[in-house]
Amino acid sequence: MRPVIPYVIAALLFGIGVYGVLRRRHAILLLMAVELMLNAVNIVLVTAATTVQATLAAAGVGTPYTGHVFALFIIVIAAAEVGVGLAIVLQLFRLRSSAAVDTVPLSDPDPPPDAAHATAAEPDPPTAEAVPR
Amino acid sequence: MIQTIDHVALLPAYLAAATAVLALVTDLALARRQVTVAVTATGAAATAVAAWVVGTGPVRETFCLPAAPDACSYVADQTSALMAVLFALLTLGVLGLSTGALRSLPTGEYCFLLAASMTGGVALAYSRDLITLIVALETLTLPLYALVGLKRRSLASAQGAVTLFVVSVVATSVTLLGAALLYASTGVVHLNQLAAALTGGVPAELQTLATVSVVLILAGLAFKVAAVPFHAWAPAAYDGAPVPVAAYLSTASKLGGVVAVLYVVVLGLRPWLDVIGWVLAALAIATMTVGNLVALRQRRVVRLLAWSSVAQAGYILAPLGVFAVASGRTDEALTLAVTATIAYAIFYVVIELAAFGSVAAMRGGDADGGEIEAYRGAARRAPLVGAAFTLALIGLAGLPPGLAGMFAKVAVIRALLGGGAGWLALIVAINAVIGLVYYLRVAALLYSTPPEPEPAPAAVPVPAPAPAPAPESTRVTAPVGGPAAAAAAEQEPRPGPAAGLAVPAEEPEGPPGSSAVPWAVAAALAGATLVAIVIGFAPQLVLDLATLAVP
Amino acid sequence: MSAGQMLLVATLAVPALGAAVVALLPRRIEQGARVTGTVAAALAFLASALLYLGRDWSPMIALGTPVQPWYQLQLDWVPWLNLQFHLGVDGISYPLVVLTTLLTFLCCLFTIYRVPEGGRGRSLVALLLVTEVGIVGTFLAFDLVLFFIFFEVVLLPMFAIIAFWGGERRRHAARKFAFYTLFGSVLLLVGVFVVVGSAGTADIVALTAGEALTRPIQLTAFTLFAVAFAVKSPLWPLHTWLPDAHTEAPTVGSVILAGVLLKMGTYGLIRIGVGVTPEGIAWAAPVLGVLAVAAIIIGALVCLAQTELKRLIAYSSVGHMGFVLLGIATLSVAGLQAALIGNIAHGIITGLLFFLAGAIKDRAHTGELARLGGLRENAPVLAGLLGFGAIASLGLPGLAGFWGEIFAVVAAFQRGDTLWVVLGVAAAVGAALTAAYFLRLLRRVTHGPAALQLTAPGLTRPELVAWSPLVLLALALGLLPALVLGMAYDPVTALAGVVP
Amino acid sequence: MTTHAPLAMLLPAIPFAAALVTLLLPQRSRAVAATLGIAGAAGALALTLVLLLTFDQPYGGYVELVRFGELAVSFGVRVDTAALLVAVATGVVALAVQVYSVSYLHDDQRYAPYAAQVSLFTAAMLLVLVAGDLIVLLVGWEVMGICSYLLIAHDRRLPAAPGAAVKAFLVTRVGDVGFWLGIILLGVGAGSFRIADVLAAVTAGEISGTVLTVAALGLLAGVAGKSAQFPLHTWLPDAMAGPTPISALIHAATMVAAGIYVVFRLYPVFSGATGVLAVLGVMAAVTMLLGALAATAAEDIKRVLAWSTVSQLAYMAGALAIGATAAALFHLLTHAAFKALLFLGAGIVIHAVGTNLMSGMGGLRRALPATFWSMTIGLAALVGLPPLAGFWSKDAILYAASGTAGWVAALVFAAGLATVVVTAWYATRLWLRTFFGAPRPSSQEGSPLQAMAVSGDPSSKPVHGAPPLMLWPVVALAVPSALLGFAAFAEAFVPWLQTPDPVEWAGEYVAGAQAPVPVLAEQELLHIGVFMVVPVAAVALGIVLAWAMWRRDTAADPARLLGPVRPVFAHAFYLDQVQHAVVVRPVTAFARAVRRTDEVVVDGAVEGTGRGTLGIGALLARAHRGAVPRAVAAVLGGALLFGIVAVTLGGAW
Repeated sequence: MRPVIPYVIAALLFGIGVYGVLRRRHAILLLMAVELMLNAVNIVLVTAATTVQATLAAAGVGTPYTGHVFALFIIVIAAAEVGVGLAIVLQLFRLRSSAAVDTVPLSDPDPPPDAAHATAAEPDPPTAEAVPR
Repeated sequence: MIQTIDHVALLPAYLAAATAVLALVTDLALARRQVTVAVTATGAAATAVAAWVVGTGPVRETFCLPAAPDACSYVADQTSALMAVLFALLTLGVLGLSTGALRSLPTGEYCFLLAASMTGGVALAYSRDLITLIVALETLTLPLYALVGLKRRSLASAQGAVTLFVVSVVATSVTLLGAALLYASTGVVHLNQLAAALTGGVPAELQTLATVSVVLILAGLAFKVAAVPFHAWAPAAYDGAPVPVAAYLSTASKLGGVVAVLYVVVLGLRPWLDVIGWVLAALAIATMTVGNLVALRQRRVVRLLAWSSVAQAGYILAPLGVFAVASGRTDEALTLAVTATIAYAIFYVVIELAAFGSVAAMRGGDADGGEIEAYRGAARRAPLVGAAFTLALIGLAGLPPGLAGMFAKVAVIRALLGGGAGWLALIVAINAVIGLVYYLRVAALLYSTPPEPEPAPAAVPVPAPAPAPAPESTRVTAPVGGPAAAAAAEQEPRPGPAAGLAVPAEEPEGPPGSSAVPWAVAAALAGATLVAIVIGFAPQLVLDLATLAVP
Repeated sequence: MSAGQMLLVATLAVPALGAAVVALLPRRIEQGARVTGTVAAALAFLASALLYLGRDWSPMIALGTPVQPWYQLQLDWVPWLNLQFHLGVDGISYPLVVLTTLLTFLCCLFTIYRVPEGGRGRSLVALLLVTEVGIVGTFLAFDLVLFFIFFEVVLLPMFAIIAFWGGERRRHAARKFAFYTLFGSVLLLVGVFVVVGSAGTADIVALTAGEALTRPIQLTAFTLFAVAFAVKSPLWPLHTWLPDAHTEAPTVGSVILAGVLLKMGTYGLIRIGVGVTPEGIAWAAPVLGVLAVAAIIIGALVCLAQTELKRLIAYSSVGHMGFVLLGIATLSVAGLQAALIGNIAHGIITGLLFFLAGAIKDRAHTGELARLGGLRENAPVLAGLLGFGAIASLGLPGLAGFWGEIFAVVAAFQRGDTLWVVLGVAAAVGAALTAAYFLRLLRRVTHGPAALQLTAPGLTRPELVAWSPLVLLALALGLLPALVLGMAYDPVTALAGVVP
Repeated sequence: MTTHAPLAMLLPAIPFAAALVTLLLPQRSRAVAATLGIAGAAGALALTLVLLLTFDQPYGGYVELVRFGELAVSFGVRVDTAALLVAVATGVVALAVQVYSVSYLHDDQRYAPYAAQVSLFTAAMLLVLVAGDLIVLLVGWEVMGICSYLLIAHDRRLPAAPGAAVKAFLVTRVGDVGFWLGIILLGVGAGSFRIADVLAAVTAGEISGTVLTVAALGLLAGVAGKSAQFPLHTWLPDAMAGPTPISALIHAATMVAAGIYVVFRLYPVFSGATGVLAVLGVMAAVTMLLGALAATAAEDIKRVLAWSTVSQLAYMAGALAIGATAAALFHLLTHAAFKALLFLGAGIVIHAVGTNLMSGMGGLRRALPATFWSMTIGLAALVGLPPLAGFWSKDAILYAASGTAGWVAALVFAAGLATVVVTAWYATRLWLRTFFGAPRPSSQEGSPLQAMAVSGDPSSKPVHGAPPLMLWPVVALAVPSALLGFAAFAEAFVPWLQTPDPVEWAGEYVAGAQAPVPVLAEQELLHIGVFMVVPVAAVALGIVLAWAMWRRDTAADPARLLGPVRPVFAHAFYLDQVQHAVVVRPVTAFARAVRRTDEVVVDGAVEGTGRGTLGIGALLARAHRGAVPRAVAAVLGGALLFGIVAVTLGGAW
């Protein structure tokens, strides 16, 4: 019989993660939400591994640990991402003294005469939403 | 019992990793820029050679499951060899382009990150199961976050890095969720086992779960290829990054995405082509169209190239769209489509490298891409680099002087019509026309009359326009190089890279302080353009490689 | 490599090398570069003319394939795309090749002495040579994919010529030309691979003979070909790029554009439309006929209301190509022959007209008919030549333009049923309208009191040298149409035999 | 039996060669151009006479020019007596005009192109006369049209000349559309363009019914255009803007007669087609009266003669309509002679007086005696006073009309008789106003007459006596105007004018083949009998009327007595304005409308797609203007969307 509860937990966790990613303005908190999503995946993997192990053990074929290994890898990936991510967010914070994700524009701002090098310290923190270009 | 590991198969991966470590150690020990770059370059070259040598040998498999010896995680066959060589050569090319930018970037970290990313790429080429594939993909992408954000004190660079990082992390989590659910529904991770499991059919109650998982994996991989709707990160990341890193993003990173999609689709989801066929077709159409349309409005060069590379990703995925049609799912049609995809990818990376190379050579130093308007008349000051850039742009548009680009598009159309997806071929054709609009705008701008040197303070890093030749007509100076150079370039092989070295002597040097094109950048650009011209004249070479490399 | 094959390659290679050499000469040698370019063009003309000698005198229609090239050169280039470097020449394509090389040679010669504003003469000569490679390649290609490649080679050099040496709105006109023509040629590409996909080969000689293509394939392929070639030889609704491109192009650009670029469309329609997809063109012939006659009538009417000299001549091309397309639409031997000689005649006469229009515009600095007038007062020879060109273009019997027009109408009548007779009558009325607007042009430009003084009204020697071959050819073709039709009779009869 | 086909082919070649050589000459060499022109005309005339004298029966010869499918076009000749006679007339008039022009245009420095164009015209006319192939006939036909266009616009000083030239060419070109269709229908029907084959096919009935009728009507349209018959006659009076010798050659003797000649040559086509001859008859009747009446009120001497030509051509058309082909051709020959004479005479008068308007002339009989006497003969021939040429030919037509059954013949006879009266009237008016009464000072001062009037001495010779080179051709032409009528008495002459029976020699002639003697439809040309009194009475009536009106006030214009009708006649029933309103203005308006739609709709669509694509691009670009959360939302949303669609639709297709 397939375990249902862990899948439900994983689904909920992933939902919360997604909600966190979409709502949170601060980069670090957004990172945490992503970690939640990754851990949800881990849960799915571990439960799936046990069910596979059960079916395979019955059939006598021995490759039981794929799921677990996959979970380990995901943990490693998450760790690496957090490491690099924090460094980048820090750099942004140092430059913009704000790590708000929604102030990072996707398309090029109106090219002020000298768009090449933004001055180091921005005198006034940018308003919540840059004037729509 | 200890699993036997075939170290010869792993040699390219070892060499790549070794390059990364060596780069770090040399920088630590000697801290001299040329040496670090030289070490990384030799490492990349060695990886390429090793991958080629291993590729020519018999198919080597290692890290196989004890129970099922054919399900192996690491397979060194012809496909992997081609992809690994491509990754290595691209890294070498980007390294060549970076000598200009390295004046203001930490060389050690830069070379290490680049080599690490190359290792990820090489590992990806050889991976045959979902875990190795995703991990290799992450190894390829992680260094890029740092590389994009490497420009100190540049807000755009930091913002680009954050954009890339956030979107990439979310996409990876989506992929991982897909992989996990797929593992949950099929119980296997190796691609060939997955194919076997799917032919057998997934138990009924898990059918929807499996379908969703497959789609989620494709969505995650589509992020890597920057396919619409997962593309929004590309323009900001490319523009913020230093030009060579943007080159790497648009070539190697995109190639990684394509390789991942190819392995998953062709090796893993072969029986379920009908399920994912339309996904690929929809992705391709959306990517082509949105990429081309938005590129029309861009005012900065690198952003334009970013959008154009989004559109080109659409063209690469287009042949895979043929799976949406029943007649496209036969073996013969599949080989046609995959060959076309690989061939287009190869043509694309070579021309894209030439394009970014030209931008790097023209802008020189560590400047960013800058406004398109700043390139007005640039081909007069630097005729050879101008000609290379025009040739690259026309190649991306797919028109004759850029024969490579044209044969790429012809191959795509041939594959689509071979598989019976005529409507998709028409969409590709229309997109080619839209594409020409912005490529031609930039190419024509290069040869138009340069602006009178108004006293604008803008530190136009491009060497100041040479003293205007005697205006022989009321119009402002005539195009010095003349578009003929571009047309002529198509006719006869370019003079050896050496000649393309510094800007030709007779071109009087601009005011002091403007840097001549460093020899490595010129060499990389000349090499890329030469390769583009050779494969333009003899596309069969690429097509043969691609046919061999069908997984 | 027989002598014939050497000539085939030479006709393509010489201009290509010429262009490369001219482009790579150091910038100091301006005049010298242009002269070398002209020498290359002359050699290309010579090679193309010699093509006629090399043909074997065996009976023209050998058994088997209806396409019987005099000799051909076949090398594998890209097997994956069924692409072979397959060149050949026969009675249909030979006159067009010689016309191309002649016009390019005259243009290069003209550019030696007069470089239009906007760029250096050497780049213009190099671009003209590259355009020549593209056009001659299209006429010589006997492989569908190769045909497409050469079809596209022409696009960028011509864009550059218009965009850099053109008139006021040259950028817009050049862009419009480039995108419209590319739209046509990408449809051609799709059509080509619809055919190659189902037939397995791209060799025109084999495709024309074989029954490899089923009817639905032929219909879809022909629709794509029809749109592509309709854009190129402007068939009425798809013609709006022509007036802008011709008006804004420099003189030599307009001559090449009107002289031979339009013929790639009609030649393609004959060689590929009729040859490879006969059922397709048979099915679409009435629609093609109606649009052709619409082109004749509307072209003539628009010219009647035109106010600018070069734009009027450009629109006259729409009318004349209407006659050629009507000839093709009848799908009879007489119709196809009328189309072929109509092509050559239009190339020569409109080439001459654009040379003259350019000369007038250079001297009077305006093309507006309202401000021109009384040309024969102060530039009698130029006025005389413009009169000759206009009269030849309105299809005066005895000059080259007449044969194409009347035998297109004859072919329409020969088809017999009411639609074609009505089309024939409408075309004849169109010919009368053509006479109306050309005479109105002459009255506005040459007759009447001298409106404005011209700079250097006299004709310079190079101008006369560049134009005299065209005048002589217009007269010679008028008196002896067999010059073109003699060699075209057998291949056209064979080709018309293929049509169901 | 020697056939001179190659020689006949040479006939058009001589003047053509002269034309080409003169064109290549630099403009200044007047003498060489003149001699070449005269030599060309003389050569052609000599060759025609040789051919005529050595002629024994019709022959033809063909050289294939080009083959379109199974239809071949061959440069061929088909010579018979009729062709040669008209060729003689053309040669004579051309020679006279070349000689006359030398002195008439003595002050024109562009004489070389003028002479070349006249030679080219002569070549084209001869080509039409001897052409054995319909397409070659069309070549000659249209080259004549373009020569008339070039020559009308020759005179730089006249502002109206270019407009008249364009009008002349376009009106004939409209007619030629019908001509094209006629020729094509016949050619396609007969499977060959050779006249012999076409006529054989028509008589054998291969082409019949509606096709033949439409073809005949088409040819008729072309003939109406070229021979200035109603409704396409409006261009001839305006063509008088050209130099007078040109009016004499082209617009009196040869080109306008070519239409009649073509009907004569292709007569089986017209007789075979039902109802076409009736149409021709009606057209002729209308044109006769229209031309004559318009001539009565014309003020310019050349316009009077132009309208007279229109009405005389209508006579010939009428004759053809009732089957009297010989009479028509006979009248064509006599008309060529006396109308050329009148025009050249008018040229001398204008040269002397300095104006075209008759109001500026008067009392010139003493000033220009030779011109006066020759023009008197001309006018008398025009009117049809016995024993001059005009009387015999016009009488033949009227007699034939009276003799033939059918309403068409009756209509032609009635119109003919009425026209005789009106012709007599305006001819006498012209005669009296030009040569009699007191010399009236012309409006332009400085004219020689001015001098004469001022000095009050009518006898003092005006400065401009008629120069010999202009006088001799006029006098020479007076001879045939007077004596050509008697040729009708020579029994050898009449068969020459007959149309050879088409069936007899339908087959072409290979040199040396024995050709059967053609059976002639017996048309006797001449009759002496009581009927001759009727036309003579009509002439007398016309002359007396005109003389009476003139005598009341010798200085004023007898036309003033026409009262309210005068302006109508002067504007030729306002047909010119009608044609402008009905044809010219609507076409130009339609052209402007088509141009606007073409630029706004078709071009608009193209530019619109361009702008539309840019617009969509801008829209999408704005959508990407958000911040990073929007990108993340796109990734997750995209994955969700694809998942839902995949699950719901599944691998449906």
